[in-house]
Order: sequence, then C-alpha cells, then structure tokens
Amino acid sequence: MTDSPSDAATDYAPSRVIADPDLRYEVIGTRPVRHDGVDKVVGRAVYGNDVRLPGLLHGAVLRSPHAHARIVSIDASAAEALPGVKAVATSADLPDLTDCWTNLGEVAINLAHLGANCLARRKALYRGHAVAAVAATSAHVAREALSAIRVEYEVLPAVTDVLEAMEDDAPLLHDDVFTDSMGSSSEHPSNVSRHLVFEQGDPERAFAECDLVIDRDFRTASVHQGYIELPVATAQWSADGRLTVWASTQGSFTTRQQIAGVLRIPISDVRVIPCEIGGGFGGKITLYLEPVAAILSRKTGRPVKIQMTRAGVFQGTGPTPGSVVRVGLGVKDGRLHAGRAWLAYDAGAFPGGMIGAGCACVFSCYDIPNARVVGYDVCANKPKTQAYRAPGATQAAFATETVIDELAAALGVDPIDFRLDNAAVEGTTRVDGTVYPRIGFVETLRAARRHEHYTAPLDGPSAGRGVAAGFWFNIGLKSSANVHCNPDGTVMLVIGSTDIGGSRTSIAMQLAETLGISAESVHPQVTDTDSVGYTDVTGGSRVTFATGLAAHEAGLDLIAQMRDRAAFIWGCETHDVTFDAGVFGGPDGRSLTFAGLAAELPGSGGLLTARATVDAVGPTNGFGVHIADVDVDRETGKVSVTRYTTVQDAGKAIHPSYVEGQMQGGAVQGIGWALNEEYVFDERGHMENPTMLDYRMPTALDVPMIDTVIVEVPNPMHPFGVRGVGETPIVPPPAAIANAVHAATGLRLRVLPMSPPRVHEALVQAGADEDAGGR
Amino acid sequence: MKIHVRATVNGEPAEFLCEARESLLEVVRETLGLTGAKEGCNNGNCGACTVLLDGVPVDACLVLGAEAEGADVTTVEGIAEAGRLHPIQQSLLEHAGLQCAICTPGIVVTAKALLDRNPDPTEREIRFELAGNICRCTGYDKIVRSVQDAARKLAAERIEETSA
Amino acid sequence: MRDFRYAAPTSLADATSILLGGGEVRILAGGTDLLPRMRDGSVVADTVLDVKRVPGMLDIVRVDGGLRLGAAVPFHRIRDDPRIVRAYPALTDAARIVGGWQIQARASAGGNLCNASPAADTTPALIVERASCRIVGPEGERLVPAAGFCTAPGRTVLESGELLTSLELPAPEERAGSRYVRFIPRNEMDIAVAGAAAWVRLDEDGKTVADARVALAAVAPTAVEAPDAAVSLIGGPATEAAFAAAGEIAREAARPITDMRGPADYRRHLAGVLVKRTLAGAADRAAGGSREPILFGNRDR
Amino acid sequence: MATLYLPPQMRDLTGGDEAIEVPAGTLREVVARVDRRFPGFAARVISEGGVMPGLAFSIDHSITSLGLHARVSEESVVHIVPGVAGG
Repeated sequence: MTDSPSDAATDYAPSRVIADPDLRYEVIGTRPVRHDGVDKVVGRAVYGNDVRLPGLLHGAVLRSPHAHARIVSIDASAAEALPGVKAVATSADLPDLTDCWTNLGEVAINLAHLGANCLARRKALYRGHAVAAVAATSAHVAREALSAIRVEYEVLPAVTDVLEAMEDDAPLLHDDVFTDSMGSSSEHPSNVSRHLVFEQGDPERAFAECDLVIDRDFRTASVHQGYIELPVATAQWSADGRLTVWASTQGSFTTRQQIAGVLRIPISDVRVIPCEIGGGFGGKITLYLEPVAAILSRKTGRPVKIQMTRAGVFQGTGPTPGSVVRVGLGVKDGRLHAGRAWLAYDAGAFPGGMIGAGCACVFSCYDIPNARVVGYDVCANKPKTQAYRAPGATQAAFATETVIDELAAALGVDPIDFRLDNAAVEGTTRVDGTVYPRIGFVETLRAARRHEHYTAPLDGPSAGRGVAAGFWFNIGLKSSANVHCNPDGTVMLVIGSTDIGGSRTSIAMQLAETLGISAESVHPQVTDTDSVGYTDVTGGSRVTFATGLAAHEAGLDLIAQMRDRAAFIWGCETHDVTFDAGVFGGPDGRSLTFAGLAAELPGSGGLLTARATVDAVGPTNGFGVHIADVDVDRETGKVSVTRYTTVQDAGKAIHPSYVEGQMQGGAVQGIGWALNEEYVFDERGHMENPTMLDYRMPTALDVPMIDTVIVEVPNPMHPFGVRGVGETPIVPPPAAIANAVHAATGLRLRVLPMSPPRVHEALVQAGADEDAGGR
Repeated sequence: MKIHVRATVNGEPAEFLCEARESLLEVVRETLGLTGAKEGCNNGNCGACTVLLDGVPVDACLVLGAEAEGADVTTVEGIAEAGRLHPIQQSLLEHAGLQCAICTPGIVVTAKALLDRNPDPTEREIRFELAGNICRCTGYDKIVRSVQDAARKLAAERIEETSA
Repeated sequence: MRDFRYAAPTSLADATSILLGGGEVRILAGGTDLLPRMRDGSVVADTVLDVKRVPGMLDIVRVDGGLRLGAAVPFHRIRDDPRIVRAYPALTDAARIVGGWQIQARASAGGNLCNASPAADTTPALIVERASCRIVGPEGERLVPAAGFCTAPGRTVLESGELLTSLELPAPEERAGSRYVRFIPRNEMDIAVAGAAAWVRLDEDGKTVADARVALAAVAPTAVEAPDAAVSLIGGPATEAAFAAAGEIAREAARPITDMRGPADYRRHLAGVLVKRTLAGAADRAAGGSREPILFGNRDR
Repeated sequence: MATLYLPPQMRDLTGGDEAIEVPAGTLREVVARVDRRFPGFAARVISEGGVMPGLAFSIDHSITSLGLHARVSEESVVHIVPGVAGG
C-alpha cells in the first residue's frame, strides 16, 4: 500500500487515493460526468411529484393528533359531500391482515404492521399516524376536506421514552406483540419485541483479569433521514385490475412486493415505475402512501397522487431509533480484553428497530476476545423507525468509540495507536460469531495516522481534536442488468437500481471497463418492474457492488456472444477468438475493436442482447476513521466543527468523486446528528419541532470542507474489488466530535445531540464541581 | 374567482389564471409545467423551490402567484441559454456537486444569483448565501467547489470577451 | 388553506378602506411568516392585503439627515444599502441574518415588527437606533417609537384600519456605533434563542462611553430595552469588563420562557453574554471599526 | 462434520453447549438433524417452511440468501444471527 497522488485529471484534489499500484483500469477510477447529470442541473429530471397524468386527482392524509388513542369511529360523510372531493379512504378499505410476513431481501417485514402503519387500524399509535385519506380535484381541496372528517378518539396514555416503555406498567402499544428471544416468546404481551444476547469467550472472568475497566452510559435522540424530497406516490388502478404506481422509492421491486402484500393482489398485477428519487438514506424503502393512493384510485377510477407535507414527514415517517446504550471495556496489558454492552433502541410504533445491527456493530471494529452484548427492541408511541444509513451502528459507535478514547487517554496512548493495537483484522471473530475476511481497517487507521490533519496545530484554547472509527456490514443481494449492443459501438444498460447519488454511472463504468469502451459509450437507464429482472433496494451500500457485478456479468455474456459472432465472421472457432482491452482478436492477426465488431452485427445475424441476474455474495465490510476539529464557545456551549477529515476503505473507488461525495455527505449527516438534530417530544408525546426550521439539519454555513482519503483494499469477492461505501461515513462523527469536545474542554458528553444548552450546562456543572473541589 | 396575472417567465411573456391561495411554486409547476423548482418543505426552510423574482432569489413557496403580476420570474429551466449550460451547471456536473439532485435546481438558481452579484465570492460568502438551500446528500463540499469553479469559468469568459 | 381575496391596492386610501372593509384582513408584505401560518391553519384570512404596491412602502429616502425606510423594504435591500450599513449597522447586522437569502429577499423590518414575534431580529436593532414607526389610519397619522410598537407576542399598537407605512431612522450621531448579535444553534436559517442590540456613543477621547442603549430579543414577550445595563456604562470606560458588567445587569431585564428552542435559564445566561459581545461590537464601531457585518454568527464576539 | 454455533439464547436447548457437530447437507437437513437431537430447535428457527423472520443463517461467515436450500459442507461453520438491514 502506498500513497499515490490524487487523480491528475481533476484540478482539485479533495481526496488522496491510497491504492494498490498494480491495479490498472481504463475507466474505473476516472471521474466522468454522470449520465443523468444534465437533466438534473437543468430541472428536467422527473421526480415523483413531477408525474403528470390526465384526470389526476390529488390526495391528502389525515393524521392522528394523539400519540396513542383508540379509534372509536370515523365519519367521513361531510368530507365526501364537499365539492371536488372524490373519495375518502380508511383502514377499512385495506385487507385486515393478521401476522403475514414478506421477505424483502435484507429484512422480513410483517405486512399486518405495514398496512396498519399506512392507515391506522383500531388504534393510532403515534402523533402523526395516518388515519384517513382524501382524493380531490386539487391538493387544496383535499387538504381542506381533511378537517371535515370526524374521528372519535379514546385517548390512551402514551410513552415515548425507551426506558419508560420497557417498564412493566408502561402503556402497552400492542396486545399481540410478545418478547422474542431468539425464537422463544414471552408469556405476556410486551413493548419489548425482541431481546438479543451475543457472547464470546468468558467476559465475566475476563473483566476480573483487566487492569483497567471503564463503563459508561449513553443516550441518543431520534433523528430523521431528512431527505429533501417529500415522499410522493401516484397510483392508477385500471379497470383490468392492473395497478401502476409511480413511486419515489429506493427499491421498485420491494415496493411492488409490499403493495401486492398489503393489498392482497397478485404481484404480477402491480407495475412500479421508479421516478428520480430525492434522497432516501434508508427512509424510502418502506411504503406509506402507495397503497393509500391505490385504493383511492380504485374508488375513483382515476389516477391519484399523494405527496406528504414536511410536517407529515417528520411526524409520520421513520426516524432512526433513539437509544440508551451502556458500554464497558476492559484492558489487560494494553490490549482490549473484555467488553460488555447493553443496548435498548426504540422501534417506534411497531416492532423491528435496528437492535440486531446495533448489537453486532457495537464492538465490530475491535478484537475483543471476551464480550457479552445484550439488546432490546422496544415499541414506543413514536413513528415506526426506519433504516437510516448504517442503521443501528451510529448509536453503538458513539458509545464504544467514546469509551475507547477514554481508555487510550487513561493509558497515555495515542488514540489511533490504541485502535491499531486492537483493530479487527482478517480472522478476527466478531461478537455475533462472524469471522472477518480481508478487511481494511488497519490500513484505514494508518492512513488517518499519517494524514497531515492529525498532527496539524490547533488554533486557540477552545479548540480540540477527536478521532473515531466506524464500521458497517454492507450487503449483497439480488440485482439484474440487461445490455443491448448498438451498431455504433455503444451499449444500452438497463438496470432496476434506483439512482440516488450517481449509481447509474458507477455501474455503467464497470460495464465499460468490462467491454473495453468508454464510460460515455454506455447509456444507463433505470427502468420499471415490468422491464428488467428483479433487483433489490438501493440500500445497504450494495448497488455499486451488486448491480455493478450484474453489469459486469452481463458484459461478460455480451463478450461471449460477440466472440461467437467474430468466430462466425472470421470462419474460425470461438476459442480462437480473444478479447482484451476492447479488441477482439482472431487467427492470422485479424482483429476488430468492440465498435468495429458492433458495426458488423446487424449484417451477420443481428444485434446482440446480454443479461445477468446475480445474488451477490461477499460484500465485505466497510471501515472508516474520521478526524474532527472543533471549537467550543465556552460562554454559549456552541460547538463548531472547524476542520474534518474522513478516511475510508472503499475496496476500489469506481468513480472517486461520488465515493468522496458519500463520505462527505455521510459525515455531514453525522455532524448534524452529533450537534443539533433531534426529535423533541412534549409530555403528550407530540413532536414539537416538525419543521426544517426547528429540526436543524446542517446548512452550508455550519460545516467546513470535508477532506477525504480513499483507502483501497480490494474486496476479493468482487471483480473490481468494490466494497460498499455509502453507509459507513455516518457512523464515526458523533464520537469523533464528542472526543474533540473532550479535547477542547475536558468534558465527556455522552448524550446526543451535543446541543448548545446541553454543552453549556455540562460546562457550568464542571465549573461548579471544580469550585466545590477547590473549597 | 381566479386572478389573471401577466408576468415574464424565463424571458418570455406569460399569462396565467390562479387562485389567490396558489403559491408561485404551484403556478410555475402546475400551471406553467415548469417542474424544475421542487417542493421540499412549503414554508421557506429548504430552498428547493428557489426562483429568481426580478433577479433576486426567493422561495417560490412563500410568494403568491398573484404577486408575480408584472414581475420577471426565472426558474431553473431559464438558467441555461439556448441549450448552453450556465457555468454553474457545468461545474456542478464536473465536480459531482449533486447526488440525489432534488436540491440542485435551487442551488443552481441561488448560485447563479450569487455569481451575478459577486463574481469572486470567498468560501464563506458562498456558504453564507447558499445557507438557505439545504442539501442532505453532498455535505456541501463539492457544491462549494462547483461555485468556486464556476466563478473561475465566468472570469475566463469575461477575459475572453474583453480580448475579443 | 382555504381560498381568500387577494388585494394589492396602489394607494393608502384604498388600503385603509380594505382594512376597514370587514372580514379578517391580513397584511402581506414579504409573506414569510404569514403564508406558513395560513398553511398550518394558525391564521385564517378572508382578505390578504398586499401592501407592496402602496406608494412609499418599498422606498428608502433621506429625511432630515435621517432615513425613511418603507415598511415593506425587504432585508436584502437593507443589508446591501451603503447608507444603512454606514449609519445604522445594527439594522444591517440583523437584516443579514434573518433566514437565508431567499427569506431576506422578501421579509421586511416592518413585517418583523407587525408580526410581533419576541424573537424578531430587527426589532431590538430598531429600538437601539431609536427608530419611529409611522402609522397611518382612518384618524390620520401617528408616530410610535419602535420600543413601544409590540405589546405582546403577536400583538402591536396598530388599531383597526391602521397600517405601518415606514420606519423613521434619526440622523446618526458622531462617534456612535451599533451592533446586533444573536445566538442560534446553527449559523443561519434559525430563530434567535436570544439576541441583543447595542448602540454606543463615545466621548471625544474615544474611550469613555457618552451614551448607550441596549435591547434584547427572545427573552421576554416582546423585544425589551435594558436601560439599567445601558446607564451603567455612561461615563465609564468602554472596556470588556464594563460590557460584561452591563451584561450581568441586562440579565435582570430578561424574562424568558422555556420552550423547544431553549430553556429559560440558558436564555437568561445568553442575554448577558450577548449584551457583552454586542456592546463590544458597537463600541468598536463607534471608535471607527468596520461596519461591515460579520458573516459567521458563530464566532462573533 | 459441520459445526453449528448456537447463540446464548438458544443454548437452553443443548444444556448450555455452544457448538454442535452435524453432518453436512442442506440447511434444511441440518436443522432437521439438530431438531431430532434437541427437540424444539426447528420451532425456534423455522416459520412457515422458511427461516424465521428476523433471523439469518451465516454459513462460513457469510449470510446466506438461499434459506433452507443453502448447502452446508463438512468443514462449514454455521451461525444464527439476527437479520440486519441497510439504509
């Protein structure tokens, strides 16, 4: 591994790429303009709300004003009588499903819960829970009609705090949810839907053997994915029974599957057309609007579009779990020897938070031979939580990485050195039993250690620097690709992965590399569920890895077919035809470029189409290390991030600019999580800040430039060495910033967000303690 | 009763009817079919609907359609001239200053207005004037670099024009 | 929101008659507060009266060495007007930090006053600049000091049929300077958790405070003056210690509430910190320091 | 023989043993054999003829997407882990 200079093709160099110098690619590693770029900078790209259909009706959703209430009755007659109102829908219009699971690839979900989340059945479980919906001739009319729907509620006590929800006497959300402990079920219904235990070695004995043990408690608030595009769905239920849905989704096929499941209709009757998607981060995998728009369309015979309001997004869609985490680590002879962790994550209104990932991630960066991890998934009267970029990992890493920093300080060891001494490597066993394949954590740590930022002087007495590491699993799953060869030597690439951040191009570049043609010679397009093979969600950092693999395999298929054709043209055997770097070679020195052979195809039997469908294995893991400088205004408690560097193992960066973009974007989301983002609930369980004014996501003025270092430890399970990139970068920031705040102030903050009043209070408290100590 | 409004939209005279409650955002998107401006919050907190009103960036969701009477409105669709991308559009492409790109139309419009007013903005000035445009994907780094690069391109164009 | 009548009169008389014409009439200047509140249902209107076409509403004119600022002049013109930057820098400071550029392109100081939010950024600035509010109504015209315009959250001195037409800024004084600072968790696009404006005039020695004014935002039902804090400085040296002491006194003028944007104790504490900082900034300007606003609210001190 | 590792919460079935040696075969066969030795096991990991929702089998340290069709070889190590979703 050597440091190589940045890509000379660009005139700026935010990232240094540390790569294996022996790997040479023509297309991979370059920075072409993305194929869908022009449409997106001129405002022509069609997002979900840009869909126009003749006779289109507009929907609006009525949401529960109570955090927990029995729905006694719904009277929509007055609303239905209003001019312009065409239909009203409630849960009575959806099939009443009892427990009925569907496997979405990454996760199985309970369709009964999904349906009841789309439209509340019997009970409203959180403030903002959808209760009814209206379709009308305009969005204004639809919204006005909501106030004419009479809903009688019997208000029930609510619980939003995860620890309170675990109490025996807490308000119970579901009478049919029991605590599952790896297949065995509790006797009585409970808000605790899942209890997990992982263990390796002998933690009890090991802790007794340690020279130094630190146990700490942490809390994090619920935070939202914060995508800028409002969720929107348009449905047209045709008289022949075919349902077409224009969706803003991370996965058109899983959307199709969920729609069919919730509506109890054949999957083949549903066609999902994915529009351009304005951000998801895990929050646009689950359905909210699609079945509702569908039943309104069925009732009216017209297409119906529903777009959420921003308040509806905050109050009705998935934040990521708030958490309570306790982490203890023990050191013996300078090495991590024992670990214990207790995690409770709120799942929101229905079971299924991110506790499994939280438990498996909490110690995942380190080789800790003896560890015990206990986790709880807890229902509470909040919106059902959904995945948010490395779901479950950030909460856990905030705790562990802070304790690691404290241990390093107590031992007088540099915090990166301490991490290097204890880093997980190939062969390390994670607490869930998994043994790591080739991973790049050590290389990533070393690159951070070498980075100029790490040793740069700090500016002023209120400045501090912190580091933290992060881990994410990454997933593989199923992807498909079709490739049509054009006579001009270009190819059309048809895929099903919705493109949230430039993945059309990163996939097209892999096909281009395979075919020996330029990135611009590949024309990628994302198509609907009728037009391409099954493809799982754009999530889990899987698309460049798995859909890239599908494109590569489709490319290999095309080359095989073209070698057959060259053999036909040249009158030789296929095995006599070679293919190397975009050139087909035959006997007697004959050769044709890819374009040359493509031009021959129409007259030699016709143009060719290739395809591949893969169930990708071996996504391997992503590791990142972040360095944060902060400045703490001691008088106000405000923490400013003044410099930030992200270092990450990308396996192989296909399009470095978009890899950097993932690292930068994830880091800034993590900075928001660390400093200011939070759901603020009042005592009734109502979110007090459901606007983008008061739910404070970082603005351009709140963050510095985000430096990036891409480390490349190729993934042996991918033809180009790709590892997932997208999620890991959100994991380290809260801990890196907390560690930096400690460096600046001597204070350990263990509650997120580290908002100004909270930091100020801690400073005041520390001052008071100091005074008391002095006396 | 609908209101009859005459305005200039993207350099062309435009007439439309709107309800008093309809925002300029609804008018450009629904009535005029210019769907480049996006709705992200509908209360002026995200900037995705930014358009120029008499040359100044505004949140189109906070302007009534009726207020556009006699005004000059420029949407993202009017930034490129005769099929030629504006340098800020070109720079965003070259510097990967967009990911999901739902905020991009607003960024393009605000950045264009910034460069019109201040041809050589500092990083701070760029961040300050773009703070009303929330981007959740990029972390802003590549957007800021794109604006800086567009400023360089515009400066080079000016030199070319002067020497020509 | 339900539909309404939109009226954009081109004379004061027409505006007055619409205001008196019955039904719920809401005045639209920049719309940045009105439209979100109408959308969320907290404000209902039969008529929306767009005052921007009323003559003078968008004008900035010199009057007797001072300045008349049309009530609907948007912040982006205030922040960029060299006459205001030079003579009333606290107002420029405030105008630059309301929302982002898009909000500043629409929102106005008059609207900020009429909206009567305790957290309005320009109101404390207008108070320390000793601005007067020109109000025109069926009974004629009257002038009300900016400090007396807001009476409670969302309430003002405006009577039925009255309209705020302009803000009258007095002629600037020699060796005087002003400053507004606020505290927000982000650096832009936020509502003041607390804010403080100060105006300071120095003696000819350039070191002694000849006169001072202090006003606070977001720590009481309306923007309030902290006269005790200001008086404590007069005749004394313009030093950090004096400003800090004035900040301590200003805390007493704060009667903050606890809400989602900040706990009361924290707001009271901030009032002191911000008064100290804003006085230092005002004194610096009085002594000839830069009047250019400082871009980052964050490190302002 | 392949080795199946039980998570702590399933070790009540084996009287505390963490690892079980089982002959190779499909995962379905492995589960059936374990269930014969430790009755109740299958009910904890199988539901409606497939892997229990929320659980996943990791074979040789890679989560399998083949469900009960997955092949377990003589040298395989099998873990039972909670399902994990990405964003």
